[in-house]
Amino acid sequence: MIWASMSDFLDMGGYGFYVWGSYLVALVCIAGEIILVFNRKRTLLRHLSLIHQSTKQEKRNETAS
Amino acid sequence: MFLWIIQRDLLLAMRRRSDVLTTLFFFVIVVSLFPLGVGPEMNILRTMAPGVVWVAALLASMLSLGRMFASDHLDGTLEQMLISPQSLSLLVMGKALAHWLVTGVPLVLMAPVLGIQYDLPGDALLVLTASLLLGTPVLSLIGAIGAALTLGLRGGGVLVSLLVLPLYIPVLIFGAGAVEASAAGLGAGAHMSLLGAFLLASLVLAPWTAALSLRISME
Amino acid sequence: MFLWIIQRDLLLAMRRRSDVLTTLFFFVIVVSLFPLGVGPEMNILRTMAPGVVWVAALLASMLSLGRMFASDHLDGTLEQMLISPQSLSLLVMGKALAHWLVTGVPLVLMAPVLGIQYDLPGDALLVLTASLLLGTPVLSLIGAIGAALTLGLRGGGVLVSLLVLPLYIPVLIFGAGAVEASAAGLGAGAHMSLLGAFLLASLVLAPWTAALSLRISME
Amino acid sequence: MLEGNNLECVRGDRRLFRDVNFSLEAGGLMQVQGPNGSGKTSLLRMLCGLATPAHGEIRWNGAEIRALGDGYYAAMTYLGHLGGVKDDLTAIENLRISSALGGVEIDERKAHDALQHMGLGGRELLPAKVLSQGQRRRVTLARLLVCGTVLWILDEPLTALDTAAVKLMQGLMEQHLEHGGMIVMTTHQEIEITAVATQRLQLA
Amino acid sequence: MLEGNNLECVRGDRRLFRDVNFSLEAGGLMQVQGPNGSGKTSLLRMLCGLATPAHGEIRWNGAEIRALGDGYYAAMTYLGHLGGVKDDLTAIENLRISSALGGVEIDERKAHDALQHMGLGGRELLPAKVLSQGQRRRVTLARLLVCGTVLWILDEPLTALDTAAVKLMQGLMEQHLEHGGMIVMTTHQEIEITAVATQRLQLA
Amino acid sequence: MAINWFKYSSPASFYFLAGKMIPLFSIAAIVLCAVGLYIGFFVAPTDFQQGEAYRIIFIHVPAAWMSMFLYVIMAMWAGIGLAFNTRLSSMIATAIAPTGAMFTFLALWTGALWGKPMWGTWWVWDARLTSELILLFLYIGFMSLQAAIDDPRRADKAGAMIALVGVVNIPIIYFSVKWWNTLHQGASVSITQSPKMATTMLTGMLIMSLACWMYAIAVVLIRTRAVILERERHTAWVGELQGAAR
Ligand code: HEM
Ligand SMILES: Nc1ncnc2c1ncn2[C@@H]1O[C@H](COP(=O)(O)OP(=O)(O)OP(=O)(O)O)[C@@H](O)[C@H]1O
Ligand SMILES: Nc1ncnc2c1ncn2[C@@H]1O[C@H](COP(=O)(O)OP(=O)(O)OP(=O)(O)O)[C@@H](O)[C@H]1O
Ligand SMILES: [Mg+2]
Ligand SMILES: [Mg+2]
Repeated sequence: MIWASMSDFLDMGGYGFYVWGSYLVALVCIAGEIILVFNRKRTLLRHLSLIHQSTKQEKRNETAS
Repeated sequence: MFLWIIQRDLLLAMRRRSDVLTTLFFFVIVVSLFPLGVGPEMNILRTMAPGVVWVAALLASMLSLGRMFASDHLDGTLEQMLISPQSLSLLVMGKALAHWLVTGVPLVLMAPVLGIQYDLPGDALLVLTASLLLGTPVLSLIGAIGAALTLGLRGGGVLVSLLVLPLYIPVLIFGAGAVEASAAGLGAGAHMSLLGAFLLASLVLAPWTAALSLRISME
Repeated sequence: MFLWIIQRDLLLAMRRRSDVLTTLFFFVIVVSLFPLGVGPEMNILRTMAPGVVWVAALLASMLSLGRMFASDHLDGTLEQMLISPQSLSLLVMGKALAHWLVTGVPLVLMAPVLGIQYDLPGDALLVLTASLLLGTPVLSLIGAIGAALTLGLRGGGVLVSLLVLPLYIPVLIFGAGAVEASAAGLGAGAHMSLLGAFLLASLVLAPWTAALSLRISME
Repeated sequence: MLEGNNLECVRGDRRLFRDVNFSLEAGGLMQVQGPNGSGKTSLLRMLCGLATPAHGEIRWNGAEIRALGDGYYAAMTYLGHLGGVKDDLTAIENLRISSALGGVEIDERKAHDALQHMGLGGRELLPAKVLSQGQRRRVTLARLLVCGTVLWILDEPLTALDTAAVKLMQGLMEQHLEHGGMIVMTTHQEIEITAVATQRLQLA
Repeated sequence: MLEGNNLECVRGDRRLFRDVNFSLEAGGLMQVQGPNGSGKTSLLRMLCGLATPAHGEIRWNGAEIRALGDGYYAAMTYLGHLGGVKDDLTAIENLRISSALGGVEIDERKAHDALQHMGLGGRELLPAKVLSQGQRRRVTLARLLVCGTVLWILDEPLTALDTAAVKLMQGLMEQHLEHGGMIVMTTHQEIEITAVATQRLQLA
Repeated sequence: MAINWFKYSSPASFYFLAGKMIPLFSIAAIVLCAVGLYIGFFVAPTDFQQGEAYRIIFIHVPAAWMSMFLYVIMAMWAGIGLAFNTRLSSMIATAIAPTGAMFTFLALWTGALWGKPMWGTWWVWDARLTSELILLFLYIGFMSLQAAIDDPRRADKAGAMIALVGVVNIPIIYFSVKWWNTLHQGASVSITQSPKMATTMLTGMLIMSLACWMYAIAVVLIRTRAVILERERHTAWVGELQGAAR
C-alpha cells in the first residue's frame, strides 16, 4: 500500500484539490449524462403510452359510432 | 402587460433554446479567436484581456439586436403593438429587459471563465464580472434605440452597429477601464459608479426614445 | 446565368448602397475599438495589429452572411432557384462571389489604412493586404455553406457564426501568421501558399457543398 | 361613431384619393372597394392611426384619434395583410399573446375554445410555421372572437380562407354588427353581410 | 404529360392524403380543391420536386421528375404563395430577374410590355415595396406572359387580385390551354375556365 | 457465418439488439473502471517530477482520446447516413454527439486542473489545447444545428454536412502545432518507441481508456434507443412495444 493513511490519500501530496477536482467533476459529468439519458427515455415512454392510450380510445369510439 | 412581453419573449427564446446558447458561444468564440490571431504570449494576452472580453460582449449583444424587433415587424406584431392600448415605452422596456436576460446574463456568467483563460488575477475577474453586470443592460437598452431606428431597413444588421457602436463606446471604455484600474492596483470604484450612472440614465431615457423611434420607423 | 446572379446581387447591393458601406464601417469600427479597450501603448498595438485586423475582417464577413440567402428564402426566390433549369452550384458560386465583391473587396482596400493606424511597417502592410485578398474569398465561400445550412432557422444569425467560425480558424491563423512572419523578418511565402491552397480547395468544394446544403434546407 | 372628413392620401408622387367623407354608426358596416392599388390599405392604416392623412381628420366619438391615443386603441381591433403570427409559437400561444397585446388577457381554455370555433381543433399545439396559409389566417382571425372591441378594421380578412371559413366569418361579422359593433373592411371577394346600415366606399 | 401515381403525403404525424392518382394531358386543367390544410400546397410542392412524396411517384412524359432534373424544370413554371418579389427592385427588374432564373432572358422592352399588359403601366419603375398587395401579385403573375413553358403550377394565383385582374388571368389561362399548355392550380374563389379537359382533384 | 446485416440495420431490430448489448458494455465499463482506478491510485508509484498530481492522467488522457475518436466516428456515421440514406446511422451520429462533447469538456477541465500545478496557469493558448477547444465548438455546433431544426430528416442531413466539413478542420488545426511553441506533452505512447513512462502507469491509463470506451458505447446505445423511439413513435412496432408494456 503506498498511502499511509486516509488523509494522506485525500491530500494527494498536496495536489488533492486538483486531482480530486478532476475526478469529482468527471464523476458528476458521467452521472449527469446517465441521469439525463435515462430521463429522456422515461419521459418519452410516458409520452408514448399516452399517445397509445388515446389512439386506442379513438379506435374504440370509431367502432362504437 | 410588461410581464406579458417579457414572458412572451422568453417563451420565444426558450422555444429556440439554441438562441440563448448561440449568443453565449459567439461570445466565447470571439474571445477565443484573438489568441489565435495574436499569438500565445501570456503577457500580451493578459493586457488585452479586459478589452477583448468587453469588445466581445459588446459585439455579442449588438448582433442579437436584430432579433429584438425585426421578426415582430415582419409578421405584423409590431403594428399591433403600436395600436395596443398599452404604453409603448413599457413594451419596449419589456423587450429590452427580455433581451438582456437572454443575451446579457449568460455573458456575465461566462466572463470569469474566459478571464481565467487569459490568466487574469482573481480580483480583476471579480471586477470584470461586476462591470459586465452593470454594463450589459445599458447595451440592451441603448441597442433598443438602434434596433428601432433601423427597423425594416435592409442591411439593418450592419447599419444598427453603425448607429449603436458610438454610443457603446463610453460603456466599453469605462467597463474595460475598471478592470485595468483594478489590475493596476488603483480602485475600480470611480469607473463602476460611472457605469451605474449610465445604467440609471439609460433606464430612464432609452425606452422612451426607442418607443419614439419605433413610431417614426413604422409611420 | 452565373453573370445574371452576380449582376442581380450587385444591383440589389447598389440599391442599398448603405449595405456595402456598413460592412466596411463595421470593420473599421471594430478595429478602432480595440485601442479604446486595450489602451494606447504602441508596442502592444503593433503586436496585436494583424490579429485584430484579421479577426475584424472575419467578423465583418461573417455578419453579412445572413444576407446571402435569407432574403431570397423569405420572398420565395430561392424556391425558384431550386427549380430553375440552371446548375445550382453555379448559382451558389455566383452568390458567394457577389458576397465577396460586396463585403470582401472593400475590406481588402481598407486594410492598409487601418494597418497604418496600428503603426505597421510598409511590407507588413503589403502582406496584410495580400493575405486578406487571398483569404476573404475563402470566408465568403465557406460562409455560403453555413448560411445554406442555417436557412430559415431563427437565431440563424448567431447559429451561423457557431458553425462557420471553427472553419474560419485556419484562415485566420495563416492569414495573421503571414503578417507576423513577415514582421518578424521570416518570409510569408509558406503562409501565403497555404492560403492559396485553401482558396482553390474552397472554390472547388464549397459551392457544391453549399448547393447540397441548400437542397437539404429547402426540402 | 367613426367619422372621416375630407381625407386625402398621397403616396410618393401620386394622390390616391381626396375628399373622402364617411361616418359610421353603431351597427354599421363600411365596405371599402376599389381596384388594386386604389388606396384601400392606405385608408385603413389611416383609420388605425398607423399613417397620417395628407389632409383631413379622423374622429372617434367626436375626438381626433391622434389625440385620443390609447383610449381609441382600446376600442379598436385592426387585422392587416400581415397576420402577426409567430412561426415558432403554437396557435394557442399566438392567440393569447396577440390578444394580450390588444389589451385582453385570456386563459388557455378560452384561447382553446376560440381556436376550436375557428376550425383549428387538434392543431392548437402545432407551431404556426407548419400550418397552411388558411390555417394561419384563421389563427389571426380568432382574435375577433375574444377581443371584445367595438370597431373592427379588417383588410382583406378572407384571403386564403376556404368556403366554410368564409361562411364562418360572415356569421361572426353579422353577429358583431347585431350587437352594435362597427366594421370597416375591404375584400375583392363577393360576400353578403346583412347589417343595419351597409355603406360602400368606392375608391377610384 | 404529367402523371401522379399513388401519391401519399405525410406532414409531421399527420397523413394528409394517400392514393392520389391523376394524369394530365396537353390542354388539360387540373383544379386541386379542398378545405384549408387539406394538403393542396403540399401536393403542388411535390409536383415541383420541392418536396418528396412519402410514397408514390410523379412522372413527366413517362420519366420520374427527380431523374429528369433540369429537363423538367425547363418545361415548368411554379408560382407559390410567396411571390419572389424583391422589395428593393423595381417591377421591371423583378420580372427580368425572375424570368432569367426560370431560364428565359428577356429585354427591358418585353418586360415593360408584360407589365403593361398586367395593368401595371406607369408603375414599372417603382420599387416593389411601395406597391399594393394586388400589384405585387401582378408582378409575380407577369412571368406567365413571358416564360414560354408548357406546365404551369399555380398556388392560389388569384389572391389579392381585383375582379379586373381575375378576368385577365382567366383569359390568360384559357389561351395557354388552347395552345396545348397544362395547368395545375388551386383556388378558393369561384372561377370558370374553359378547357379541353378539366378535372377536379378533391383532397379530403 | 453469414450475418444478415440488413436485419440489424433496421431501427426496430437494432433497438432490441442494443437492448441486449447494453448490460454487457455497462458491466465491462464498471469492472474496467474499478480495476483502472485501483491501479491508478494504489499500484502506480508517485512520479518523481510531478508528485501525485500526475494521477490526473488516468482520466485526462482517456477523455482526450475519446473526444477525438468520437468525433471521427460521429462524422463517419453521419456521412454514411447522408450517402446511403440509412436512418439508423444518422441516429447513432446524433446519439454520439453529447457523449463526445462531454469527454471534450472533461479533457479540457482535467487538463486545466493539471495545468495549474504543473505550468502555473489554468490555460495556455498552445496548439493542443486550442484544438481541443475548437473540437468542443464543433460538437456544440453540430448539436445546436440539429436542435434548431424540427424536421428530423433535415436535421440529420444538415448535421452530417457540418460534421463532415468539420472533419476537414481537425487535421489542419492539428498540424498547426508547427507554428506554435507548445507546452503540452507530445505523444508519449507510440508503437515505434518504447514507452517513456512506468509500465504500471501505462497499464492504468490503457485500462481506463478501455473503460471509457465501454462506457461511451453503453451510453450511446442507450441514447440511440431513445432517439429511435422518438423518431419511430408512429410505427406499428413501437405501438406493439407499448401494448406489451401495458
Ligand atoms: C486544458 C488543458 C489540456 C488539454 C485540452 C489537453 C488535451 C489533451 C489531448 C487532446 C490529449 C491527447 C493527445 C494525444 O494523444 O496526442 C492529451 C494527452 C495528454 N495530456 Fe493533455 N491537455 C491539457 C493539459 C495537460 C496538462 C496540464 C498535462 C500535464 C502536465 C497534460 C498531459 C498530457 C499527457 C501526458 C497526455 C498523453 C500524451 C500521450 O501519451 O499521447 N495535459 N491532452
Ligand atoms: N412612393 C410611392 N410612389 C408612387 N406610388 C406609390 C408610392 N407608395 C405607394 N404608392 C402607390 O400607392 C398605392 C398603395 O395602395 P394600397 O396598398 O393602399 O392599395 P390597395 O387598395 O390596398 O390595393 P390592393 O387591393 O392591391 O391591396 C399603390 O397604387 C402604389 O403604387
Ligand atoms: N409537422 C406537422 N405536424 C402536424 N401537421 C402538420 C405538420 N406540418 C404540416 N401539417 C399540416 O399539414 C397541412 C399542410 O397543408 P397545406 O399547406 O398543404 O394545405 P393547403 O391545402 O394548401 O391549405 P390552404 O388552403 O390553407 O393553403 C396542414 O393541415 C398542417 O396543419
Ligand atoms: Mg391592400
Ligand atoms: Mg395552401
